[in-house]
Amino acid sequence: MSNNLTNQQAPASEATGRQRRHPLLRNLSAKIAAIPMVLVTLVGFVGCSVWSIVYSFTSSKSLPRETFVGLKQYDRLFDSSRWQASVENVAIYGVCSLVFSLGVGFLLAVAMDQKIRFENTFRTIFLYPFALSFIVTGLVWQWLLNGDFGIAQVIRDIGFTNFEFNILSDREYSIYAIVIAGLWQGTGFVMALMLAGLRGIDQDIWKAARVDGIPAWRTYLFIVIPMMKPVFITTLVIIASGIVKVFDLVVALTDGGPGVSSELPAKYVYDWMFGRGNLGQALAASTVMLSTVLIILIPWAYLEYSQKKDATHG
Amino acid sequence: MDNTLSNTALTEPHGPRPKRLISTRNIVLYGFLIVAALYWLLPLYVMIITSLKGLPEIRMGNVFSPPVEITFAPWAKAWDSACTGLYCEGLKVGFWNSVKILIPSTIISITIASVNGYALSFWRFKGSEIFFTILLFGAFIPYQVMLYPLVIILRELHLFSSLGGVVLIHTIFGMPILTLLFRNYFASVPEELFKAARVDGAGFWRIFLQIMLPMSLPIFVVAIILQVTGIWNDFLFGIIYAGTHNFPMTVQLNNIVNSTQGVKEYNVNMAATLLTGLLPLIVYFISGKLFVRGIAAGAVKG
Amino acid sequence: ANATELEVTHWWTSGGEAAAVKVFADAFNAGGDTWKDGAIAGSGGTARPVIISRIIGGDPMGATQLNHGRQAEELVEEGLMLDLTELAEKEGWKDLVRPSSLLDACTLDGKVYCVPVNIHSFQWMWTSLDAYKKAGVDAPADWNEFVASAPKLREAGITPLAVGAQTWQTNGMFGVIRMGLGGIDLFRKTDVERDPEAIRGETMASIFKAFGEARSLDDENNSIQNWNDATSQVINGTHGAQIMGDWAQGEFQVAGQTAGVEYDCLPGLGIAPALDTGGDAFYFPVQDDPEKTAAQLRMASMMISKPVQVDFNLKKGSLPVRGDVDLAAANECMKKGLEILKDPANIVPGGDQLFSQDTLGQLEDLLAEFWTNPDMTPEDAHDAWATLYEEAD
Amino acid sequence: MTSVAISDLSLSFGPVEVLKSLNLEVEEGEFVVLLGPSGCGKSTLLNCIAGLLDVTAGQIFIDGKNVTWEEPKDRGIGMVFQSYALYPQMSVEKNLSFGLRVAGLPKNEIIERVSRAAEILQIEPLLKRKPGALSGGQRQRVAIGRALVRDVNVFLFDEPLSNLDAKLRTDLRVELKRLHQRLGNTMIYVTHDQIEALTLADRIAIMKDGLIQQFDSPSNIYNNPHNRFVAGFIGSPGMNFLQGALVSEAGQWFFNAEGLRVPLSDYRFVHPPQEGQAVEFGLRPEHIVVGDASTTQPVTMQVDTELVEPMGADTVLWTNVAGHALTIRTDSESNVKTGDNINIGFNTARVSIFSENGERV
Amino acid sequence: MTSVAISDLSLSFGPVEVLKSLNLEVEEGEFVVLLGPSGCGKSTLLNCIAGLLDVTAGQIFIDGKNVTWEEPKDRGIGMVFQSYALYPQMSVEKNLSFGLRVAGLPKNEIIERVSRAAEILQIEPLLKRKPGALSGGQRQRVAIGRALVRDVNVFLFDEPLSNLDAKLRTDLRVELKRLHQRLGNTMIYVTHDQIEALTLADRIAIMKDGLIQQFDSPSNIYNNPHNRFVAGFIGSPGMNFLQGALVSEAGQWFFNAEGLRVPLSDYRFVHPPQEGQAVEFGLRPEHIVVGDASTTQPVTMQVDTELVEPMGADTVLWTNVAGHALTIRTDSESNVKTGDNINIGFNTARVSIFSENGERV
Ligand SMILES: Nc1ncnc2c1ncn2[C@@H]1O[C@H](COP(=O)(O)OP(=O)(O)OP(=O)(O)O)[C@@H](O)[C@H]1O
Ligand SMILES: Nc1ncnc2c1ncn2[C@@H]1O[C@H](COP(=O)(O)OP(=O)(O)OP(=O)(O)O)[C@@H](O)[C@H]1O
Ligand SMILES: [Mg+2]
Ligand SMILES: [Mg+2]
Repeated sequence: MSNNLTNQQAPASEATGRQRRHPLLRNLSAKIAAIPMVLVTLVGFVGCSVWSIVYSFTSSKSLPRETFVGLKQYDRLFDSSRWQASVENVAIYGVCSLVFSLGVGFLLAVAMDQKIRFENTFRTIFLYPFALSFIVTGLVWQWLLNGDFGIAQVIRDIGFTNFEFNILSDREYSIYAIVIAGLWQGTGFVMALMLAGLRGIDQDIWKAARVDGIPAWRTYLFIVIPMMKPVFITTLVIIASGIVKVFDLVVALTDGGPGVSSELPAKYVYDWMFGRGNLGQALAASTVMLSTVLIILIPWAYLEYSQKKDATHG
Repeated sequence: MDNTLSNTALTEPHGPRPKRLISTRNIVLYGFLIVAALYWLLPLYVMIITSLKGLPEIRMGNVFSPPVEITFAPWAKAWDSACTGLYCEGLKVGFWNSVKILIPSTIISITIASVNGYALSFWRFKGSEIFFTILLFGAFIPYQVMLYPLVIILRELHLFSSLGGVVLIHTIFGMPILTLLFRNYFASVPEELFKAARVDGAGFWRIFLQIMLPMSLPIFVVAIILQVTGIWNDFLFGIIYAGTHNFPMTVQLNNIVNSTQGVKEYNVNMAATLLTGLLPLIVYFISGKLFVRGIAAGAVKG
Repeated sequence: ANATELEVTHWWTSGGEAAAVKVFADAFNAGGDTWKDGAIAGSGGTARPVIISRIIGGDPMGATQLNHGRQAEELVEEGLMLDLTELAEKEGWKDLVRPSSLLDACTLDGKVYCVPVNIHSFQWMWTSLDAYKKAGVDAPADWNEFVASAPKLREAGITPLAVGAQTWQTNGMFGVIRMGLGGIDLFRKTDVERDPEAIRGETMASIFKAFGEARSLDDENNSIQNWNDATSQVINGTHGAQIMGDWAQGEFQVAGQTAGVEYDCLPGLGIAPALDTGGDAFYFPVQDDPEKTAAQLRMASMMISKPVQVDFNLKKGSLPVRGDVDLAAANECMKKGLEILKDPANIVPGGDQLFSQDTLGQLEDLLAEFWTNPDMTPEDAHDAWATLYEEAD
Repeated sequence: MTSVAISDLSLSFGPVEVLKSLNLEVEEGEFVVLLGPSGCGKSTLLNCIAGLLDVTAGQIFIDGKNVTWEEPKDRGIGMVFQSYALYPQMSVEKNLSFGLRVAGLPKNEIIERVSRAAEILQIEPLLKRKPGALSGGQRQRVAIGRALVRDVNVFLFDEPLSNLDAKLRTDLRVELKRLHQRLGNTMIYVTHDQIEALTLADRIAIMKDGLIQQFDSPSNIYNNPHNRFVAGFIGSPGMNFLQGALVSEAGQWFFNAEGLRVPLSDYRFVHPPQEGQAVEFGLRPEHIVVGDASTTQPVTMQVDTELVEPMGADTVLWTNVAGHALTIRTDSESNVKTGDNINIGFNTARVSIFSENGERV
Repeated sequence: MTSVAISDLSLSFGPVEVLKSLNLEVEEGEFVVLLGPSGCGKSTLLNCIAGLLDVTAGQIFIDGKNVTWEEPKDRGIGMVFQSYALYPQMSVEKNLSFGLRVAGLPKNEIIERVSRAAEILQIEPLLKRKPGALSGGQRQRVAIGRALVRDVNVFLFDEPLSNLDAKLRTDLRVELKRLHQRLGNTMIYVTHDQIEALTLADRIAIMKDGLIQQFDSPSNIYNNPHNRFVAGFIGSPGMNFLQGALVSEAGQWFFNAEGLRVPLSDYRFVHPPQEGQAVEFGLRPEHIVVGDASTTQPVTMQVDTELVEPMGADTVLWTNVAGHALTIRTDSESNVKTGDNINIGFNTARVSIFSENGERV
């Protein structure tokens, strides 16, 4: 290699190029443009979370007060049977809506992907509830599930006169009413995500599987689904963030009843924060929710991140 | 080329494989789709027919039976004269308020989120990924937790009870998911395009406005659909942060649906419900195809 | 006076309630000001966050309904509520308002911050005379008769008890049964004095037992949420009775029914004629604009004025807070109520005044659970209830 | 024996007719390459053979059996795809054995077949890896292995090398050829890269617009193209074409163009030429001799060099003769510079002449 | 005059050092090709020159000016990308003028420059079209045009041809070369395709692992590789390497390998050889003469043919001599068949010998 250049640093002295920029000033416009995001994350998300954690250790009533009481709010929270019911319910609701919206959403997407006729029509039908508010969803399903004049009545009219179907006022099953309505609203969106994912699969994979004589269902199960991992993850994030926050739907559909049988954590927080003027209790509940989310998300995010790293190196 | 083969066996299979229209596969496939479609359509059907029935008919008849006598009075009432408290002006006031909230909120929240996604894909700086991660966690924070501190923040900004306030709130709460969408989308744009523009001397904003924006239509469609439905259907933020003169349509809907004046006017409720949902529904009917395409164009990657 | 617009938030949206609000609005407008109605439907749970946020957030409304008592305490402490003391002294509210506990509830550190507008008590049972006629049974005169008549009603296809599923209704119902079966003394012991012996005592145990038995009286598949929907069931005669506060009266009235003809009312379940004196009050958040402050005072004065009190309470089905009004126009039930109120011994303070919303919320949850969960024994419920009472603040 | 026979095959996508009554007969053990420009229907044809597309008309026979309506898996074919279409989340071993397990073969049979394929392809050390952790060449071998384990007589390849870089492509081409020699199955190979076609094929089928233009051995395709399309498609740099006319003079035919007159003494006409017939005169760059050696050629002339392109072993000269562009390929030893006027020569036995409709004259 | 000078350039992505104190000096008007295997840092180097990556250490001079910290637009460079990176929603004209409009040039100046570039590249009829409606070759021209209008002295190309098919690649290569001759600017061109490098470059810089291995003219790189990597990287099919040792006998050096003994009478050593030194003996496939002509060569031997690969103009023979694989490139006229035992010959003046550490001996 020619090394004469190193002796020839002369040009450096004669040319006065621009100097190296200070690290803070590099990418300046990008940093300026990111100010809203930085503010929202720091002030909005981090700030509010810290605020709520701090005040969860106080006995604040309607207004935040710095009267620290240690873990008292948490003791009470974990003793509360309503909180226990809420946690149990969110688990049921979460598992059911995850399983069914992913399951049904995927099945629908698969069906839609079979080069069917009227694809546009079907897609619109499955997707439209997503456009409606939970208030609407709650109202409609409250009606349809009404044991006196809803679907149950129709079935009685058909001739099954003893038919009883009234999950709205059955404390064992009222949470499933919420599941049904929630699925009605959200599955279409999952289907759209899944459909997009399916359309992204290399057509050659299908051909290879056909040549190999692998039946369609096995191709889906063992080849396509594993390939759609990123889609499933995006979907999961969206569904899961919805589950944690579900509130309007319960209020509109059962208002937590009968009794406390369909209460959910977000409603617990809301009720105590506003209706019942015990901010400390509400914030303790929300802190528990938040830390649960973090406990689930952080290892997952870590796994995802380290895996991606491996992939680029491998 | 030799023609011997074609003569050999016309009795043997030739031409397209015969297809039966009514195959088991088709029965299962369309059966499943139709049953599913019925489940999804049932509520809409009930809403529509109920909204077209008179009250006596509702009380006597079956929920599912079509109206004997179609009346549009409930629609007119819901729009024009349904009461909440003292006012009997229906949904129409709220409609325009909703539009007033919807337009700036959608525009501003999407603008900011798209700039975020763009900056996070092409102009990473130290720590930008950390902010993004926090932002994603933000998607999981229940709204209620932030309601209170945000009231105080907005008060300090003198934005409380104003259009600006509710726009800001929608921007904040829309940011996580929208930023994720845009970031994933821009990640699929070839980096060379960005480099070419830089060599051409374009800076942060010019690249964004003149190069990236025009090619991001699909993802903007997705973002717009998500925001329009989300913001239009919002009740809580509208009623708390928007100020009385800006109460969105959902507040009136809630009032109409939740207040009974003697007999519950189911038909009016349903009409009000449908009227409220009309705008997002139309958006969906028009752009459903673009929606799926937009999602496929990058929203679900990574 | 200058015409000033004041926004008033409240959650009175049912038929009778709206009619009553109109009385206020008309009276206020008649004074040359403008009443801007800010109704938020769906009970206090929906409205309260909005109201509190707006006051804290610096966009206070001109006036707002809040259950008086401890709910507003902190807002008052923060200096966010208008001090009405001057007006109150000028108009001599202290002497007018009866029972005096109502004004006490509006008073903090000797200053008055709210206007009580009515007296509500939960201690009523409403029966449908139609339903009993249909079933061929005599209408009950008290709770015990009602329980006894329940099987007959069932035979006639009538559900004895109408109950809305919201938790506060169950809680209120329990309070009524407690007062009816336990009497005023027990109530004072438990709720005012918080006497642990009374709280865990035999009588309470039997009350829980009775309440437990009452669980079988309502719809098995009750799908009704709102109290007024339950009232409609009684009005329509599909249900025998409802335990609900006197505000239900307004619904009967709107439906054009007359006490003693289509329906009947039994204060204190017909056993112990006592009334708790809850009620509604209006607060006036502090405003920057002195014009508005003046209008607020005008409104406060209007709300408690004689003719408005009469009209308003007739519509609302509640009792006026002034002892000096003539309620000749009052109906049967109201008269019963007025009669009882005459003896201060019959008056007990409302739950809002005795407990924090926090504790009330916990009680509500407990009783709602007990009501809907047949597996929960009265003993368990009693124990949990007693614990809450012991820890209450 | 005929291994794959296609008779009057047509295929339309809606109104678009992609294959137009196409006939093809492949002998057993033959390596046939389908070569043609993008979009000419090569993949479509291959998919029809594999049974992945339903034909519109016609029949397909494999090993004498009419398989027009058979399922792909029952046709006795294996297929390798451009993107390899490996199942990304399965190990190489699983990739190879998945089809067999689905078919319900006994375990030891599966193990045996997989290990035999792995041995042939030398991928034993990779069996536990996932496709993501393989290089392009290794992936290709796995893809071939998947066809191999199926124990079929006909292999179909759809541009299996087009995703790889030049160097790897060369190596894998050789490997494929060796594999074919070793296995002896019929192979049908789609590509649009002529080097691949020429090096691999026993016979090449040149396709255009859903029709086969010529089906012949590589050397025939190269030296004796049936029509102008085939002539122009094969060869890099491409054949030189000069526009002109045929004229006869004293029983001797000449090719006449502006400023040019080439005696066609050595050209073998396949159709009787006509006086004045407008033709194109095709001459391969590598059939032109440069410098002193050119004097020994039947036809000689002088050309102007416009550009010299050294390419390692060869050099390409871009020249001009009487206004006609002429590309010449010569070895790298020639010292021609841009601007030089040089002598060239060629033999008309090696030219191709096409009539106006593109057919060889 | 030096056009682009790079001095001690280093660049790391976090812990990974991609460029390692690299030096390079490009003369004005030179066409320099950066050639190297994938991942060696070619694009990274180009991006550093363009100012699209911030260097870790070192300096970059363009036209004598230190531009190490300049913005890309101020460096006087134009760049053409692999995927062309045309702005998809702008017409060709807009694509060309975008940079000028950003720079705020007067309107008529912009129009003039665009039309000049369009004329040079012959894309005037395309100016109103969008990139989506252009063929690969047209797109490339537009991409070049975008650099052209900027009126810069240095053009940077990052694999501008690698997305195209073989035929188009050949054509565009020639066009590029012509353009360079016409414009006379400095061009730095990245590729991993050696044919491109050999045909286009005035000088080639062979890169490996972030270091330049040899920076020399194409013929020197081809005939006189400095080390084994360069020798093996250039040439297709690749150079044959035989393992063995140097031995001397009566003042004459020999290359000794199992079953082979090659006299090195014509080889010019660059370092004094040592007795018994382990070496690799490199011989290009195209430097081996086959058949009768082989007898005239200084060294002759007999080899077994294992595979014959006809490639149109040439044929590649994969042969074996005493257990050593030997690839031979010959013209297509030779009639060698698989299995033939043939005579070959070569001249040791054209071989390359490398010591164990890879340096030329
Ligand atoms: N599913 C389809 N629907 C409609 N047209 C199609 C479809 N598949 C292919 N075609 C059309 O059929 C023609 C032949 O396509 P085919 O894929 O066989 O080309 P090819 O020769 O393999 O080209 P390439 O070299 O680019 O792979 C093309 O014009 C293509 O546009
Ligand atoms: N942004 C980055 N972060 C980390 N490593 C990178 C980044 N960009 C490139 N590299 C690494 O730097 C090395 C050189 O990359 P570069 O793109 O310069 O290679 P190249 O020679 O252009 O290869 P190719 O021929 O494949 O384009 C590679 O090992 C690559 O993995
Ligand atoms: Mg193809
Ligand atoms: Mg590169």
